[in-house]
Amino acid sequence: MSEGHDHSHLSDTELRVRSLESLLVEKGIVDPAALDTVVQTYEEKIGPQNGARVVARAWSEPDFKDWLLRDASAAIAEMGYHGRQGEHMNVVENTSQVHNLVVCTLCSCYPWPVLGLPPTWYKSAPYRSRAVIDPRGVLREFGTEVPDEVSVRVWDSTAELRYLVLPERPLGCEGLSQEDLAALVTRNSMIGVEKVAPPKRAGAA
Amino acid sequence: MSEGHDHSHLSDTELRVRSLESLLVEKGIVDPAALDTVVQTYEEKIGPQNGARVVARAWSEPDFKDWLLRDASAAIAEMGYHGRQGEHMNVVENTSQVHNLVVCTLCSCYPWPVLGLPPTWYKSAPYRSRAVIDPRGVLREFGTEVPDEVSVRVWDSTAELRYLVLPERPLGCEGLSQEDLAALVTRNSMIGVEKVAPPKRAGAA
Amino acid sequence: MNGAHDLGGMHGLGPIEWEVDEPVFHHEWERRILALTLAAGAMGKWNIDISRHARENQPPAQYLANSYYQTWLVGLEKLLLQTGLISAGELASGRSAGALPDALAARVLKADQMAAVLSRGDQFRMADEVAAKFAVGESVRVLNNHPTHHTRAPRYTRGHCGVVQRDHGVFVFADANAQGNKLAQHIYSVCFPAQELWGDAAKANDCVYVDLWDGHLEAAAG
Amino acid sequence: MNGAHDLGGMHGLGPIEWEVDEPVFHHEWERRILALTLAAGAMGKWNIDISRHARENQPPAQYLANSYYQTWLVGLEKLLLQTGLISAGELASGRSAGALPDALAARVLKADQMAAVLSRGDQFRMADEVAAKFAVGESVRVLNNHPTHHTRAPRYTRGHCGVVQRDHGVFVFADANAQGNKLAQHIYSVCFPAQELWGDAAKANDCVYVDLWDGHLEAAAG
Repeated sequence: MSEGHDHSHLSDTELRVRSLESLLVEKGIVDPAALDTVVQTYEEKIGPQNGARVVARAWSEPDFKDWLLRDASAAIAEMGYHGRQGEHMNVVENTSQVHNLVVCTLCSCYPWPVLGLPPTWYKSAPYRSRAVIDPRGVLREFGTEVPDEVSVRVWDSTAELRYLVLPERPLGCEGLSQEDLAALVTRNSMIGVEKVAPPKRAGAA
Repeated sequence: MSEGHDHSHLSDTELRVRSLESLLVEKGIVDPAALDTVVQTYEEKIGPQNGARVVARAWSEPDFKDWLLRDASAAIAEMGYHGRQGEHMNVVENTSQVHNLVVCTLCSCYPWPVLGLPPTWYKSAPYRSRAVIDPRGVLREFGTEVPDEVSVRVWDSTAELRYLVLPERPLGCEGLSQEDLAALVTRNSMIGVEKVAPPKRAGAA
Repeated sequence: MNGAHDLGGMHGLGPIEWEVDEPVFHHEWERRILALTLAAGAMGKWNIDISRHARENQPPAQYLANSYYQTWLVGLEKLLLQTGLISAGELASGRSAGALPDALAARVLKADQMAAVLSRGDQFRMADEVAAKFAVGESVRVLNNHPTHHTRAPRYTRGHCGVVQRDHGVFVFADANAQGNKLAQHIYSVCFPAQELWGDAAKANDCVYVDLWDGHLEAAAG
Repeated sequence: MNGAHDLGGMHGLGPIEWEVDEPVFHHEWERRILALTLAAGAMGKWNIDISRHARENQPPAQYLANSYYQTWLVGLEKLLLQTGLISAGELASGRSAGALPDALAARVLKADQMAAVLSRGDQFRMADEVAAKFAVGESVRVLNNHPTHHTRAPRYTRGHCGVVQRDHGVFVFADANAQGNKLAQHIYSVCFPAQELWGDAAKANDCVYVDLWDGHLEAAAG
């Protein structure tokens, strides 16, 4: 397929969506202000910064971490993160012996309240097909090398349970505030395709 | 996809094929007369009439039928049918207890010397996907009802063995010549998606 | 259904194309279809499993060629038509041929209600007291069924054995929910050794955890 | 490879569209690509399994959208490029950038040779004396392997048990042949009860026969 074809296909889609929206508004099935609320919620309010704060707190407070691993939904809700596509949360912990990776092979389930909407690659056929059969190959594509002696655990989100990876706390974080720690935590590390890099030292190249 | 898109796609294909043919001829990789030989062979010379003659003979000559079921390649070659995509033949017999159906789920293998080139439906994803998991549903789509007590045997042509179904000889064929019998035998009956219908009696509506 | 959506273990789909600093949306229409889907879903005419099935039940070539949000569009159009919220004529023209009945109009979410609904989420747990069919530590086999309807047991698990690692409690059974039937069943996190699923080429210490319902499982010899 | 070509057991592909009195070809270009494929194949630069792999190893959305002969075209272009018979520039321009070396030119089939080649066919049996690993009547299990290369063990048979119904003798092993390695192995017709493959929804007296090589099988408990 040529680029040209792809573009015309996309703009067909655009026209279909516009036409559908104007029909649903005219017919009164949707309220335009409610549509804006949805977009604002997921574009501006909810994103991986939420999950990063959960991780930073778990790194800092052993009791919170215990709670998080035992009853993730409650521990996360206590921080104010809850709602659609995060009703039933599970947190899985990376250690020196275990590396966790999250996928949804059947659609693209993802923990919205803590990570926001999923990135395109997470929803793509290449990731969904290979994460379960070749997780180490997938990790390598993200630049993450997992040693042979470390177990890779893949979590396929087939039900209404949603998974968040608690990455390993990197070295060199002594004395960092939870806010500083949260700034180190990437979305990809909470899906499990990468590790959290140590903080850059002031003055280092 | 609109009809228009589909047509332009097909004519892209046409242009690609023409361009490839003129390149291969110019470069001397193919001989134009040899190309015509291929087309004539499969469009004019080889077709299901070959298989029909094999079936009619098996219905008429018990010794030939025994040979055919024991060593199909040799028995069929003796009738002058052999060559590409029919090097290693197997004939499977329909009886009152067994109904056979042939498919190639992985590509579209088919016994060319006895049936010619496969029809489009045989090569299509709907047939290839369903013949092994829902053979009775497939048969029903061809108007063929197989009673519950009859076993359906599906032959998936995964190797270089090629399958021909020997359909049941219908009632009312007494006194018919092999040529008349062959005229009753359809391509579809030798794939196994239908049965051979009895001859229409002279004077019947 | 054994559809193109059931991607686990498929080959040939190419490299993972990740983008640095990817925006939340790439096109305005993506914002709109997300919002339309959540807003129309609030009418309560379908549940999440009916909606998943509407998306996955596309011709496979189309499913694989569509982007994620294109599939949402296909799904939403289908659901609106199936439930009679809109007619084929309305979809084709983009113009309303008649107002919504009052009973339905009353269910339309306003902006503040929408915020509350998103923040509350849905409820998939069921209060029913249902005995667990399997215990943590027990070996189970995924039933080798190939239903044409929606199922959340991926094809790559069928017939394979794993160990129940956790009992998540009682939830609505997705496979039946997609057909409008509410059945209460336990969901288990089942751990499958990678070699059990994929053969000796997989690494001995890797595994795949899949959330499966009672209806997907049978006891296996330990 | 677990590709889109491995269609056995997939759902959602629609009704079977059969045509009364279907012509052998629907378009002139179908005649041409059939003839070009057979003629170019006669150069001996690839075997049938390499050629099957070239066809099946397409992006799945493309494989499913293409017609049979469109897939032949994709396959032939790929094989001609891979083997260096033509260059990418030649393919793009449709013009030859240089004559064929004499050694190759000598292999080009003339019309009368072509007729003989079609009528003779190919030889897939091998003369090697190889002991059969399995006997007729023996229970076998298809290895649960998921190679990324060409394989003729369909995914729906993997891990399943059947009975050897016939030993077809010694043939070249397709999975290795697709990689240019000639291994001699027995092929068996293995009978799988439909319920073993598809579960209880299948009929108890139906079965599927699949031709499999020694390299696909292991002994199973009877």
